[in-house]
Amino acid sequence: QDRPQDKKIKIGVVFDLTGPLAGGGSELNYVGTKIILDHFAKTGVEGYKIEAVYADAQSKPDIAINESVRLLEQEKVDMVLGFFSSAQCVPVAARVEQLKKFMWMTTCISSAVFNEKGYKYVFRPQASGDQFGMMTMDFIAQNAKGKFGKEPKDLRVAIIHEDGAYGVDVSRGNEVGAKKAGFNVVLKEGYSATAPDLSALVTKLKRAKPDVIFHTGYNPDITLLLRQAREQGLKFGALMGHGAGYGVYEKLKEGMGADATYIFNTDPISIWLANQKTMDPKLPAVIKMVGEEFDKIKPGVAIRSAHVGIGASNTYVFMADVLPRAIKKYGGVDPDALRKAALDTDIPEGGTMLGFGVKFYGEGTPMAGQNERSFPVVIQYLEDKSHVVWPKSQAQREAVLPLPKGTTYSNQ
Amino acid sequence: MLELRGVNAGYGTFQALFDVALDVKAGEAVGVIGPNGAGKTTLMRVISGLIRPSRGAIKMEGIDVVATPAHKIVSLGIAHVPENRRLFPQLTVDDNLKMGAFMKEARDHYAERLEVVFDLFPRLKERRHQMAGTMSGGEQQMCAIGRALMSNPKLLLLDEPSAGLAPVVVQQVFELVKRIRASGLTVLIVEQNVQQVLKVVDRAYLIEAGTIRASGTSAEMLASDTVKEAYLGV
Amino acid sequence: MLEVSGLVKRFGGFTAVNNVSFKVDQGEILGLIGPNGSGKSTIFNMLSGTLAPTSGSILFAGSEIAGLAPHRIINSGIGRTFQIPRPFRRLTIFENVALAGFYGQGRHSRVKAEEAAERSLAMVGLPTDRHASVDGLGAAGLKKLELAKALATSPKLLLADESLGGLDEAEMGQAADMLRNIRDELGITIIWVEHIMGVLMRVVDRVMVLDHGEKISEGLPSMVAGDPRVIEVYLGTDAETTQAAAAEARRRAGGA
Amino acid sequence: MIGQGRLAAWGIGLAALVALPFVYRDPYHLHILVLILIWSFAYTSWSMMGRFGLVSLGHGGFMGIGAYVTALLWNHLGVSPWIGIPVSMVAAGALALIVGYPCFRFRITGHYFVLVTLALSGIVLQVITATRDYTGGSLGYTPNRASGNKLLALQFDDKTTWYLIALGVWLFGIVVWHWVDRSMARYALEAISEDEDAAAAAGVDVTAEKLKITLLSALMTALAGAIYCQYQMFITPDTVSGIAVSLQMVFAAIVGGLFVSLGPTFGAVITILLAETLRIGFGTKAVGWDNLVYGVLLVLFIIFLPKGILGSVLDRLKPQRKVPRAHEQEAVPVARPGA
Amino acid sequence: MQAFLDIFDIYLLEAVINGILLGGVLALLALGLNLIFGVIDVTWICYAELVMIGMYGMYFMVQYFGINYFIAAPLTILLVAMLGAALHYLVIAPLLNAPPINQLLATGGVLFVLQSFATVAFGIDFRNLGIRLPVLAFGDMNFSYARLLSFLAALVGMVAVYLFMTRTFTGTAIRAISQDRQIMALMGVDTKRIYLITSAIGGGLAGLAACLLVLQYDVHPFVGLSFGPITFLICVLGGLGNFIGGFIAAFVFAEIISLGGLFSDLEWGYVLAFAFFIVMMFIRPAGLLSRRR
Ligand SMILES: Nc1ncnc2c1ncn2[C@@H]1O[C@H](COP(=O)(O)OP(=O)(O)OP(=O)(O)O)[C@@H](O)[C@H]1O
Ligand SMILES: Nc1ncnc2c1ncn2[C@@H]1O[C@H](COP(=O)(O)OP(=O)(O)OP(=O)(O)O)[C@@H](O)[C@H]1O
Ligand SMILES: [Mg+2]
Ligand SMILES: [Mg+2]
Repeated sequence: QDRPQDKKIKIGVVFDLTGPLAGGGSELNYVGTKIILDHFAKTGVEGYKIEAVYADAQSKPDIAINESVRLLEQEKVDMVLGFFSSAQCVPVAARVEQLKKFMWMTTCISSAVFNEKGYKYVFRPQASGDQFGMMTMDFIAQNAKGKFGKEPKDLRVAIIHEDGAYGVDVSRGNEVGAKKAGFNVVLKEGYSATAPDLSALVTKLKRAKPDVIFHTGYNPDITLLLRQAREQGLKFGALMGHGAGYGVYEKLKEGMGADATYIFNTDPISIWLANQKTMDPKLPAVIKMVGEEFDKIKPGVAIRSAHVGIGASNTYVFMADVLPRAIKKYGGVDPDALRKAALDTDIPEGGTMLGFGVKFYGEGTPMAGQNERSFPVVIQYLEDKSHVVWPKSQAQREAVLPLPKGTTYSNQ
Repeated sequence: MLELRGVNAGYGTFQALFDVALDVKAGEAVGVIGPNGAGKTTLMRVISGLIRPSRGAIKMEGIDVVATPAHKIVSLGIAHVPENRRLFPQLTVDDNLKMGAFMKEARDHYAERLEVVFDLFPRLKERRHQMAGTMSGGEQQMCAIGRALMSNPKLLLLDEPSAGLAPVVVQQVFELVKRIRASGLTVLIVEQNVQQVLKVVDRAYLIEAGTIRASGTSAEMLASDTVKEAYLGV
Repeated sequence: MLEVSGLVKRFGGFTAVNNVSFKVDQGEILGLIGPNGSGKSTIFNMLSGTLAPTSGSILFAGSEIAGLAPHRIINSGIGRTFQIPRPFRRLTIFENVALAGFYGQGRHSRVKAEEAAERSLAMVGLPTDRHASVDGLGAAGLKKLELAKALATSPKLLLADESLGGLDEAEMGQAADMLRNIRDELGITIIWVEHIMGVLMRVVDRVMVLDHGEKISEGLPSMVAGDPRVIEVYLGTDAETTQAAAAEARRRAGGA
Repeated sequence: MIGQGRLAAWGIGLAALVALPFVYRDPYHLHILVLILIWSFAYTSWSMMGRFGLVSLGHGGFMGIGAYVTALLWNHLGVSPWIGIPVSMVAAGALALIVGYPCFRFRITGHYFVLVTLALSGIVLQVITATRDYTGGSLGYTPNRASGNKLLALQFDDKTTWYLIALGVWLFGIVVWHWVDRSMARYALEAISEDEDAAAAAGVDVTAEKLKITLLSALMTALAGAIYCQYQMFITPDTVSGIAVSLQMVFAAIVGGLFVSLGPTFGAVITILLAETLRIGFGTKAVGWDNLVYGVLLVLFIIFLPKGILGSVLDRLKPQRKVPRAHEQEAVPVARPGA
Repeated sequence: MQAFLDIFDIYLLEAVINGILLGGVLALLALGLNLIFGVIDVTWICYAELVMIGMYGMYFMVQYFGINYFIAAPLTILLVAMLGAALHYLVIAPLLNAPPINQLLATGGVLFVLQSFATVAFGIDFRNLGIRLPVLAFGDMNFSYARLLSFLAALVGMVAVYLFMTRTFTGTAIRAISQDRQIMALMGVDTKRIYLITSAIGGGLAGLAACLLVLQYDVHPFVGLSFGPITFLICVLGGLGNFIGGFIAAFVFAEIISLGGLFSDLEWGYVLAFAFFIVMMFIRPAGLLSRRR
């Protein structure tokens, strides 16, 4: 019924703006996504107007389902985009696929979203959680000898995680990685991110005496755990975080002060840290624009969280690459055109703001819809800045490992 | 001492008292008798401020009771022993008595008053740490009267103090009423036990369907045909 | 029909009922009197199962009922009223009684229950109108309702706790007559707790007196009324009027 | 007795409800309707015992068991929901009996009952979370999509089918409500809620009567949980179990009106529509305001319409009847827990 | 066997002591609720949300306005006390004659209101006071001052409230008011005043809890949910209105959570604690300290 002159694509965007996940990073993703969508709304894409309809999932999966259904069926959006929590993506993706609508996930890193599901209309440019987990293990494995002076089998590692889709997935990657590296896993345990007290977990960690702790959590569980760890005198050699709560340095700093230094975090690289040389030449300007807009919305933030960039970059890939192709090559914005355009995506390594490339696993593969070229990086917080320390190709400086003597948690 | 003029009162839309006028002079014992549901309890409640008259005047020693907030009426010297005792069942006897001495003027004399009450009811002293709700009816009645006496009142309102009590205790209660008034206290007492109550009061009012039907000295009342036919069922 | 032996009830360290034994015969009205707190209501509570005895045995119609759940006791043929009326205010008068008729007779038949309700209401003189609300009842009405509920359970033994408290003298007379009618017409055995001696003595066949949880006297009304111990702890100066009432009752019974 | 007029009204209303999805096909609105019907049934199930003063905060637990047991049986053992649902109901019923029996036997009432049942739903929530290897923990759980017979798997893509199923279940709830309302058991339960001793003295087996209604209520709530799971094809501990869900039931039932059959349904309509409209109305522009308004409205409803919206409205329509207030009763009962 | 014996190490002792310290936190929380819920029999289901508001109060005063902690604390207590009084005046007072369940629901509505008010006013960010108290170390065991402080505050608060409730006339009136409100006027008691005093004290205790909790926990709009239910259970487990019982119950609960969490997943600690609560309700319905019937 749309007449040609007002051709437009209506995009439903769902993030958590209230509830625990909002502070865990969802809201920052939303900000990044919105900056990009607003940017494209000014110009339109290939003659199509861009109209975004935003919804708040309130950190609850059932609301996420309801809102997605409402956007698709009531607001008649052409596709849905966004989603932070894997707990929401799992059911929503199933719904969307059932309705044969198109879905572009910016975050939701759990591999459970795709694993053997055989989706056709659901795509995720983001790295999956187990990749995060394996990445940190790989990093430690490469440094066990050099930095810890230990054979891998003597290196004691503890894996703890919040028990949501995200934490479970990452910890699974941790486990696989640990096995591969031959580490001695002294503790593996999940907990609910809303647990009011974690002192029992800290005691267990103390008993296990790990050299390295691999932790996946949101907030406030991270600050709670680390505060109780300090109070109970937990000592270790390194703390490896995996995105989410660890990606929000502001909060770590606020909760732990100087102790936030030396913490590692695994995430897609922050777009402001990525190696701009390999990128498409258009991108540095976009990165700058996102940074400026972000500072307008949230003035005075010391380290711009990687979450902003995740939302921005992954949305940008869709708007700048997939959507134009769908319109030009496949003649519109219906789910099938979008799907074909997405499957055609072929951005080389280093080609996105996040430093990785984009190419989706095709139909018939176990992870159909997942980006096969994405990877996270390991960063370390030093002097209130984040520095990429792994993988070698992206590294900006040498990691400080293990924790220097005299710092609060140091076991030296 | 106490003076009611043209008092109307009720519950919601239901009117229970119609133009009641009543006087109690200092040192007197006055009875109020009447059948079930006549409005006797309502009368007591109106005096002690538990419910407010819709019309009419109530004066205690010249002070306007109607204009006094309910919780200040005790300070005027009016203590009310409510129907069915209404103790605090889960407080001890001691604490119930303490509540009776809540208002400022009484707190200062708490210890003395406690002595007086325990003298009057030695049983209460024995049971001072028992929960009031677990005591028997008679014990509870003692506690209720004791509680009222804690505020050192000038006028004591007793609503059916003998209800449900053993004969000896009933006699004791009436003895008590005599002793209380001998100690200079003024008493207004509602009773079903007409024969008995008329023995201890100086005057009495007969109330029926919310209006005063008759009044007079005890002797007059006992002799009155109205009382006999309307109330004693003789 | 009821045989109680060695009944004891303790609350914490306090003994409310101490080693009480008695018998009640079929068709008898037994008066149970005693000072406040002497344990009368507590005995009722044990007989009706509301409280479990600390020790002792209660044989009713040949079977032991001590410690049984209250509904089982009610179903086996004991009905009771409460000292302070406990109506169900969210039900109508009729429903109050029909409920007792339905569950109390142990047969669970709705038709029978409604019949029983009508019968009982008529017996105590309350309206059998199905929509009348309990709120309309005064003190006397509530006492009658208690009685009607107890009757609707088709008891063989009725425990009436202070049915007269709060009634005026005219109503007391009616209530006493009613209890006697219940015994005479329905053949229901009654234990009656009451403090109003003038009325009680006129109706009961036998009296038992409790003090401090112990039985201190038992026998014919006139005998008990003359017992110095009873006079001391319970009757006081009422002894004369009580004796007079008892004597009068005996004269009437003899004359009849 | 239902009068002729009432009967006719019910008939017409029902016919209209059945016909609705065939004339009005907006899928989102149907989705909301299905949710309303399922929750209405859950709230009605709660009100079954709630109206008798048995305020349970454990129904989140029963609902969670209904949903999770059904889904777990299907995923792990391949048991069809047609068998899984009854099994889950039995499980919930058994739990209700295990907790209910001592509660009623030992006279746990009022606040105590509320909190014991609150602990119960806390337990169910934590157990679901703690057995994360099977239940997916707080991540939530998805029943496997059926590859074969959809009917056998009780999975339908069609909203109309679900609407009709939900309607049927809801209607079943209303019928059971009326059945209880007109039974002698209602008298007994009303009596028990006022005075247990007096009820026992009227011959009522207090423990048994309370157990029966609790069992019924738990069974129905478990059914609601299972149906919810089959419809949404996704459950998390927080949406079908736990204290929050229990509170949600209590809220809606009371806001709608506990003492009329359609009260809980009305409560579901009001609360769900209110939450939806407020959320959509405020959108992402005024984050958090929707719940703020929702909360304020709830408080106002409860203060000014204590018998629930529907209850109060029906009351206005009926001639005035004096409402007794507990505190006006002259006798002050000694409330000793367990005494 | 050896594995079993390994459990009895210094870490077990640490867990036990941590349980005691967590107990201090819970006891502190339960104190005010016990007054409101246990004594005057009014249900504030939003009690933990009052604590949450108090925590925000502390946060803003200390972080934003740079007020000294020890000056901010009394101000916060006052603030929450006023909030408690307002809650009573606006929500509870109109419902005093309604069934208790309606109070529960209305304050449940307030719970929503407070949560979303915090979301709207303070945002969804997790806030942290940033005060890092020193740690007390005994060899391999460490204890936080923040928790020791809560423990002490709970102890002192409990004794103070107990004495107030039993020794003073006002305290006795507070205990009496839930049993027969109508006749309080006959005692010369202004019921409105007693309710306001009690609500203010209850609120003030919530404020006190807030001042100490904010040292240990991040504040966010949903922080109340982690503590609300458990606080209610503690009040009941200790015996409603029994302050000493509530104090002890908090420790029992905390130990179960702490030790349960040490032996298995953290959730099992809670499962155990809840199950223990239910069982205790059957064995000792009137609270831990009640004498057996
Ligand atoms: N709280 C109340 N609400 C409504 N009506 C009431 C209330 N209390 C009493 N009434 C009504 O007011 C009238 C007078 O009652 P009141 O209690 O004063 O009588 P009474 O003379 O004390 O009777 P009794 O001898 O039974 O104690 C009665 O008809 C009664 O039904
Ligand atoms: N649940 C209880 N806990 C403790 N003591 C109790 C309990 N119930 C009753 N008592 C005590 O047991 C004694 C007997 O009480 P009971 O009610 O049987 O007396 P009663 O003979 O019926 O008195 P009344 O004539 O006043 O009704 C009283 O001293 C009472 O305080
Ligand atoms: Mg009266
Ligand atoms: Mg008695």
